[in-house]
Amino acid sequence: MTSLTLENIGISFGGLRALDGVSFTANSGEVTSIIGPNGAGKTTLFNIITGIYQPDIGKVLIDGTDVTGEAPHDLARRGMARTFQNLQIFEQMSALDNVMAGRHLHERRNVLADMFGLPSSRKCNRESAIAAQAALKRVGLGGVANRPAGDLSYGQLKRLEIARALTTEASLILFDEPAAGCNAVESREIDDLISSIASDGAAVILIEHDMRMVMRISSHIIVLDHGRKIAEGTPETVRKSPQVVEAYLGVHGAKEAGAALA
Amino acid sequence: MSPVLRAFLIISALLLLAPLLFPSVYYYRIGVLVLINTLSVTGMVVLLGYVGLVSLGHAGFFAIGAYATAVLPAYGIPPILTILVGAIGAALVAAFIGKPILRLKGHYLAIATLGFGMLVWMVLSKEAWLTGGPDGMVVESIDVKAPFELLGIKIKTAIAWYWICAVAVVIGIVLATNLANSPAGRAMRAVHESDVAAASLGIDVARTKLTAFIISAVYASVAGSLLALFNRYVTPDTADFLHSIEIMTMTVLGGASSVYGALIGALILTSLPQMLTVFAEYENMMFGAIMILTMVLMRQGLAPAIAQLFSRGRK
Amino acid sequence: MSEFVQFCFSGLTVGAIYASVALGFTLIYNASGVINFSQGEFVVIGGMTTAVLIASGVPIWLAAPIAIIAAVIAGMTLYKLAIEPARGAPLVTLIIITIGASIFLRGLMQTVFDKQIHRYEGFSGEQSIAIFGAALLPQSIWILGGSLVVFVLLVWFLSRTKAGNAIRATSSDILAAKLAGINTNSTMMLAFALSAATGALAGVLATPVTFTSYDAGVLMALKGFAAMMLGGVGSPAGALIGGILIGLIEAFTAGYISSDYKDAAAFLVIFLVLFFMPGGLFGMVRVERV
Amino acid sequence: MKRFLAATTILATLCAPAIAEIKIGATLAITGPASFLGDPEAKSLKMVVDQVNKAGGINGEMIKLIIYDDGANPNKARTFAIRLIEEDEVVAVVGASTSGTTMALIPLFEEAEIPFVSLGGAIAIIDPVKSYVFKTPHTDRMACSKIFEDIAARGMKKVGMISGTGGFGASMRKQCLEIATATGIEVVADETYGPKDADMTPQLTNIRNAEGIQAIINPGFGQGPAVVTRNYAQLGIELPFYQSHGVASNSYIELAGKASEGVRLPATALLIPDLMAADDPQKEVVLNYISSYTEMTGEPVSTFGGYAYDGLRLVLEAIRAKGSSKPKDIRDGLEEIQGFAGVTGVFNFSATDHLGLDLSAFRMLEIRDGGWTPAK
Repeated sequence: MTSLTLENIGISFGGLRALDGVSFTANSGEVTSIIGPNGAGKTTLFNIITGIYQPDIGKVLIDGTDVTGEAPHDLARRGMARTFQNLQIFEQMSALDNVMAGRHLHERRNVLADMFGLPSSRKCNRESAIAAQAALKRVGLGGVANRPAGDLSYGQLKRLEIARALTTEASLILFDEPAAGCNAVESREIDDLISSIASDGAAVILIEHDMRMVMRISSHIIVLDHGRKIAEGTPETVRKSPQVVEAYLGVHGAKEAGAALA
Repeated sequence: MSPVLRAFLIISALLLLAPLLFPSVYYYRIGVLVLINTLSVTGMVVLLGYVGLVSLGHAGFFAIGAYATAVLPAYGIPPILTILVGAIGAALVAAFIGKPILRLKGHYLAIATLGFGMLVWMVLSKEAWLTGGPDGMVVESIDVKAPFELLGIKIKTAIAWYWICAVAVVIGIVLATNLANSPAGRAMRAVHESDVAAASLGIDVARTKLTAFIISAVYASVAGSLLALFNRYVTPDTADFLHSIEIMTMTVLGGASSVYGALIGALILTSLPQMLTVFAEYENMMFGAIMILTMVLMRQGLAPAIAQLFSRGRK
Repeated sequence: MSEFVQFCFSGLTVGAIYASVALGFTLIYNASGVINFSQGEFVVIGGMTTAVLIASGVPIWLAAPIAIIAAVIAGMTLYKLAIEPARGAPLVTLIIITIGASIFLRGLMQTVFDKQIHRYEGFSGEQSIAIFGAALLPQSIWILGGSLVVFVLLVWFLSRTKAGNAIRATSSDILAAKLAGINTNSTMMLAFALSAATGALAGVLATPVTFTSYDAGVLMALKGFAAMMLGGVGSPAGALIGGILIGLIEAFTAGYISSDYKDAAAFLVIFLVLFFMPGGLFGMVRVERV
Repeated sequence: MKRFLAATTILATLCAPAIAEIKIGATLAITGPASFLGDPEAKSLKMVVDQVNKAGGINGEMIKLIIYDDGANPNKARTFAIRLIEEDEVVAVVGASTSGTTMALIPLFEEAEIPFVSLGGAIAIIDPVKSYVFKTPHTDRMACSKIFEDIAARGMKKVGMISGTGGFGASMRKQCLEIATATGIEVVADETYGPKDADMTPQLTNIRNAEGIQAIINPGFGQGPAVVTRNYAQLGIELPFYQSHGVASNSYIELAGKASEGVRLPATALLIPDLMAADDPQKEVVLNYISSYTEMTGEPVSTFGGYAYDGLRLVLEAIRAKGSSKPKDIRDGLEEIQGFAGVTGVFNFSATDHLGLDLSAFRMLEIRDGGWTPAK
């Protein structure tokens, strides 16, 4: 059981308040989504959770332990993984190698053994390859394992990042717009994937613009606007909050939103 | 075939066959210099090619190895052992300075490493009581023919050196290739391409960079020790800024992404000046022009360009 | 007191030369993101050409502009033949190209001129001026003034002129600059030309003090590069302050501590500054967007 | 295999020996930090070869000169030395411009038994004597002796030194410190500067302020001493000022300008051809060298070019005297040379002396009215 708790997170950039008093909890086995208009501070929030930014105030807790300000790789060691809104793919490496890199924490790390090609290092490599293959299959990229990542399509890269995060076996996974730029079919596949990851027991946090997707798979939604949390609850609650609809889509968009959210 | 086996076979074959083209000891000397350079460049491939860090001060590590070999025998350490001591010394120095300076990025890292190389150079030229000052010092020679005579082979010194360095290079390249395809090497390449993504996977970026920095320092140091033993003389030139640039240039010209690039870069830049002597005073101009032209036409370096040529040929 | 002032004069003179070189670096860096390691050769082209012309009877007011024009031509040719065709290449590749260019230019000067050391008389004579018991050469004032003027012109140019704005736009986002209708190629060519002119001017002013020879550029580039890094890449103020600081550190170390390790002291200070300010004194560390 | 054959054919054509040719090699610092030495040296060597070949060669054979530019880098110098020995098959080698490169090459020539006439200054080159190694420049120790002799003669007891950090300056600084101790003169200030530094006023300020200082010595070559001299004038220092033989050239006076007035330095006859006695054995050689060198290059002569000029002429003299161009004979011939007038001095080699010069070849000169005069 893993839970992530944010307490009163706030951060400013050059006097501009990017986040202000944001608190929530995400639990394992659930998909917690963060939604809000562009510039609401969603990705900034992700960067604080994953240790890239330091919050000015507030705390990040994993299972009750204060992890605020820990380095990203230490947070990963605590079982956190993420994908990126602007893809962060290792383009010169093969798809398989990309995912194998995700096995880092499961590998025995001894650089001398690696250089001398000792059996322990090779065994490690084999095991990582098997795990990575499995993860690639799970996201439907089993066929392109040996292609250079740079040759893959955008949709494939999105899934590659998911596979890479998956293969860390993290208990807390953050997805930053995993379906952005994907077509309906791909979107659907990613949906199912994320649901299944959550039902496998991980705590999933999701940023997504595709409302259909958010409403379908989230158990819990947090709505941000201008750096503040303006609503929180089940999809039902959020959907019904007129304040959210207005803040999120503006008055003009409200009608369309009604249609989309219906 | 695994990349390691392939590298081992190709490089060994090249090094075994090369002497067929050597009509005299002079060619063996060039061969040895190419090999010693290949060794330091291989270290640079790990640093620049794997983790993507620029160092303009690697001659500093090269000189640490060279001077360890020159100075230590006077303190009772046998010359062969000085290679190891030098390598450990270089690794410690790299670990010590790497911690603060590897946080720097791009050009800032370049100036910090450059400063390190300059400092080594200064110490070597000013502390004459230990290093002989700017005019350098004599290195105790070792009998490289002995192991061959043990096998019943009579051989000239320079030729013996060629085979010793060839073995060193093959080992160096195999180790570096092993690394490339291992967990640690994958972490390095991941850091190279995106350090945020690497960190998100639990890779300690600073540590990974430091590891590569130390490995490359050890390569340079061993190469330095070999050169000192081979030349039987060292001067602070080994730590010169221009030598650092030379190592860097060989790496980039050959193609930083592969160990083959190390060999090609070292081969070209070591033998080119020998061929250009016919141009007398135009030598420098030719050299500069060739450098520019190669980099403009082959941005990724020679090795990838050659590989492309081969694969196109196969198709 | 008189010692202190003397060390200051020494540091300021030498520092101003480093600063001028660093300003040349800054200009090209701002336009293209490239550190041009052949910047030192522009300085030498300026000094050498002037020296050779003066030696053959050309007056300084004519020799200096000719020298600067020669450097500008070299700078533009360098851009056209070596940098432009390699646009978009990895940064290290570009660095190696500029290093190749520096070797080439050195070879060229060695054949066009000679390997002798050259100098000419200072513009306002050689009689030193006594200030607070210390002696200052009039040429030092020329050098200091020159670097200040270059600095002011550079700041003005980058922030107030259309071409300067184009340079800044090109550096921050080349694609956006292109979309905004900026001819990025001619903008960069302009940056190389101006940078060469800056370097050559430094050479013209400094040669009576520093002397010059075909291979003097290496050290110039090294110090100028160090100055720019100390000040912070891309910042004209950083280049100016960085250069002068390095000059002062060298002079004071030589004067008060040990002349053996004056260059070491400069690098130690750079280490320290970068340790606490990884972007140099005036530089910014860019926050990566992920 | 085909490539191998092609390569050997090319090499064979390149290396095809012409008939009756004496091959002499040189590896010099023509570019790089010591190009100040190597450049005039290379020009002087070419000039000798031209002159000798025009006059019909030596013993009826033409001289072929092979020069490489080692940039004062010992690693490169070694490569070129091996190339000269193995590929070019030279019978003798002149050069290595600096002491550092020379020291790196000595074992090679000793092993190959090829006579090697070094142009480096350090005393370690010929002390202890090595079978195949000779040198033509005065040692830096001799220069220091000469300077301190002069200082002692003027009754001065306390001096300051400012030395270049290059090989030349560092080595000479060490010798001078030793000689100072030996002659009972105290060095009260000991400063250094980098070879390309632009301003040495801080160091000179410290020297000027040293307690009881009576004279300043500046070992170094290249532009450094000229900068030091200008700074010395800028600061208005009026102490007696000694330079080394490293700047014994008119270009020093040109670079240092009026500031060089009154500077003393130990130098060879090369600088004062007109002041030499008519019966001076060196007079003709010196005048010849000066006129042909300036005519060929348009540059003023320097001591360094003179070293190379002497070096090659000594080798040729040995060949002529022995009637053979076998390396062993050249070596023996060199050792037998007596009373050979060169531009640097009159050489008398022996089995125990591979320099062949004594202090008498050094003259203490003073710069007066922009020219050289014997110091009084």
